[in-house]
Amino acid sequence: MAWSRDDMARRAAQELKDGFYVNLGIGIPTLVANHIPEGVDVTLQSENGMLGMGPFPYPDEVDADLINAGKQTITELRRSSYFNSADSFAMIRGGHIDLSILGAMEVSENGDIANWMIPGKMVKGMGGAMDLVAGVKRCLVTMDHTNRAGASKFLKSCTLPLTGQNCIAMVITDLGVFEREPGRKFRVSELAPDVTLDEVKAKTEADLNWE
Amino acid sequence: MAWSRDDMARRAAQELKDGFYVNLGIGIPTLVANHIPEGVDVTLQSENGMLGMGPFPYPDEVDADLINAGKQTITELRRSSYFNSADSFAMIRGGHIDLSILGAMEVSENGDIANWMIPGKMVKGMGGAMDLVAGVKRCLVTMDHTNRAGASKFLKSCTLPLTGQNCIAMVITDLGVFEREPGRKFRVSELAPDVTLDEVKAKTEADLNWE
Amino acid sequence: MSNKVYKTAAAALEGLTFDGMSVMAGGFGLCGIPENLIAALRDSGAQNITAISNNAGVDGFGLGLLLETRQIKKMVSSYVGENKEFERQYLAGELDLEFNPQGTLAERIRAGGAGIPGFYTKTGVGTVIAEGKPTREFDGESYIMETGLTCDVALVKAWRGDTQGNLQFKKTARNFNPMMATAGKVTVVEVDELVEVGSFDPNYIHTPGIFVQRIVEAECEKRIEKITTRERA
Amino acid sequence: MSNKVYKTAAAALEGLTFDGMSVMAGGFGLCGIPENLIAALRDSGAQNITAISNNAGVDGFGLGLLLETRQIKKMVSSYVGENKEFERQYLAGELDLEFNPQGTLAERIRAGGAGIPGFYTKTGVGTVIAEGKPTREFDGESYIMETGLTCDVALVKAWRGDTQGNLQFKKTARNFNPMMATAGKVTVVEVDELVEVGSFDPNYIHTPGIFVQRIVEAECEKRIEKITTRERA
Repeated sequence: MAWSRDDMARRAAQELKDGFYVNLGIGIPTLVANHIPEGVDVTLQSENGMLGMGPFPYPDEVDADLINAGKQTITELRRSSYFNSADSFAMIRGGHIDLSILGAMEVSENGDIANWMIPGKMVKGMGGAMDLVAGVKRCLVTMDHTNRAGASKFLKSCTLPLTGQNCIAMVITDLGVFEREPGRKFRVSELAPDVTLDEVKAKTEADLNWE
Repeated sequence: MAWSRDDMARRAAQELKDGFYVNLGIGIPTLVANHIPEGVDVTLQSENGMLGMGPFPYPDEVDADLINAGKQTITELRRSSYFNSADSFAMIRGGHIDLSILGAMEVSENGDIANWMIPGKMVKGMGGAMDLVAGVKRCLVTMDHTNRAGASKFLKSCTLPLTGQNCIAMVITDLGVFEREPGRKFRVSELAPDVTLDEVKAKTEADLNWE
Repeated sequence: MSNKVYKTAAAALEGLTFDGMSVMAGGFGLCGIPENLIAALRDSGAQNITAISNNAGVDGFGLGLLLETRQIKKMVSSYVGENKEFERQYLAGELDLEFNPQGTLAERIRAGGAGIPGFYTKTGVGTVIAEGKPTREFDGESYIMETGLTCDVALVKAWRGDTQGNLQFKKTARNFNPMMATAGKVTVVEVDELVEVGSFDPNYIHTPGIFVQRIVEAECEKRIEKITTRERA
Repeated sequence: MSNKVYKTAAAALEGLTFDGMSVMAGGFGLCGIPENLIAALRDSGAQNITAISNNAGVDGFGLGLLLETRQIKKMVSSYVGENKEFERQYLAGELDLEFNPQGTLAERIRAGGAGIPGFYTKTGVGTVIAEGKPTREFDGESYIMETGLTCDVALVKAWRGDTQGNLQFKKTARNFNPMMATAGKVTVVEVDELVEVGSFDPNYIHTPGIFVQRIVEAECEKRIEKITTRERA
């Protein structure tokens, strides 16, 4: 049985280590915050200028001057700090964030990622995604293994315009977990329950290390 | 009668305009603060990270955490703000300071300045001087017209290692005031009392516009 | 004594606006945008504006106001997804658009204000963003050069400001505002609250007054794009 | 939960020091220097240190301590005039010295911490500082390229810090400390006062805890180089 979105988020949350500073993208990555393992203390960064992102506010706490990078209203914590966008991306570009968890439209076998643009469609912009994949120490993708048409999103090389090159260290899909060392091929490190290696092979265009 | 150090500072102070942000170097430039014309409100920057430098403290106010760029203890004003050294020099390099008044060992006829190093002597370093002459909107030098040996300090070209090129708009010496428009020669715009043009000519190596 | 304080947003922009001008506007989404100054810029009638702002507002609010009136010729932004009129004009070829990665945009603005005409970054290497840009290797890795950005007028939103132009920002409404304050030939600030000089602890001033030429107190609507809440247990 | 708090300066440096290491030390003159961490670095016995610091302390205080024991191989500074032992070692060729204009030094450190390997500046064009450095024209003006700086260990002095490493600096003791905090592979901070998380207003934190790996509360002498006062009228 393939993993649900929450299963994928739960699996991704296991990559969080105590003391980590983490940036979570929109979609499945946002759900990761609900699955942080007990005893693991992480600080969430929001690239619009905040460390120590708290949960959504109670209705009477909503503050227009306090939003996350997804433009949702949020709250602060005792540890929180605010800073400007240049300082925020200095933090990201400078390699101070331990882990970024992103969604993707495509990931290639050499760790490229495409998640910001579909040519011919209205282009909304890359926001902070290019900075995150270029700067964060370790970038992890959560995505469905195939698109709605059943085609693999884990490709030999990305067909869509890239967000970044050679920057994804781990991919978590509904079928399993795929990891790579720098300069090596991705290997299958975990399969979702009842998912077979053959099923993954059939649904993967990328050339993985299948050992 | 040639100008005294205080006369030179008083003359330099006439270059201050209401609302100016100003950086004053060590020596005669420091004295300028004592001669700010009435009705002219200026804010002094100290490149170690302060705007709105106040006077020396009373003995019981001395604070080791509050010094100027000359490492002297100072005080703050109601308008003061503190910032880090990168922000301080962003302010300087970015052209936000209206006027810098500096001392000099040599100035050349094309506006070069040398004021940080004498080869063969122990070199103490340029501190913030190179940033100031490169970044501040208008740089003005106060210096004696000749050195102790009677040789001109206003030269065809500097003999000492430069602090900056083509950056000095006005030179105030004990003999007078010398101004230039960008790309033009310095011209004599004022003489100290009883100082003759011939005396200035005799003591000046630089080729000035003597009209 | 020189005076930086203006009574209205319109007065604060007087004499500064012209056709073909470049403008920066602070804010992230609708958070921390100079609402009143943007409205005053619209009312000025200036045309063919190049607007540098992380986002393009929404229909009928923020920079959306200037899109409605077609006063914007070009946008430099990182994300513009929330605006149908923007989309229409862009797809019709009526509007020029330059995408910058958000961190690159923020740094370009800081660099412009800091007298740094160019810097190198890894962001965008191997993507369309790198096309046509000089590259250089450092320690065997490839970087692209980005340039500093300045503008004719920077429109900034702060929380509190004093009459000398010293500013404090509130929470995530800080975002692009402090850098933009440094990058305008003229910087105009609207504040929720104008206070007397000496009201701030000098240790905690986010933007020193040197960067601010004009300041106006103005009431903000502070529209929220996505109200997300939780229920009390 | 991970713990950043150490009991002594010596403990805070344990396992971080080694021969040939590069160190940044905050401070301007003797103002805002990490006195206790510098003393602990001396006591660690690490040799052949490259020290990046705006100044070199005075004889017997600040980095002067490490000069006395000849643990410093190279200094990167903007001004070193207050130190006779420094002068002696330098003139004897025992010490390497790289001068950077103060603003260039500050920006190089910020750039290093911000993932910017190089940037262009007007500062030093046409001077010895430009020798051997790449140049580039922007808008017809010549600029020189300077590189980002990082270090093995950054020694930082803050006023107050909380147990998560969030920092506030006091007055002009801020100087180089915040940038250095971003540029160390490991950043160690000494504070006058260690406080509980939540003691600071998040709007007014100068250095977010993400940049701080270790923090120690330690008493400072805070020596003053030049006491200048005025008389009461």
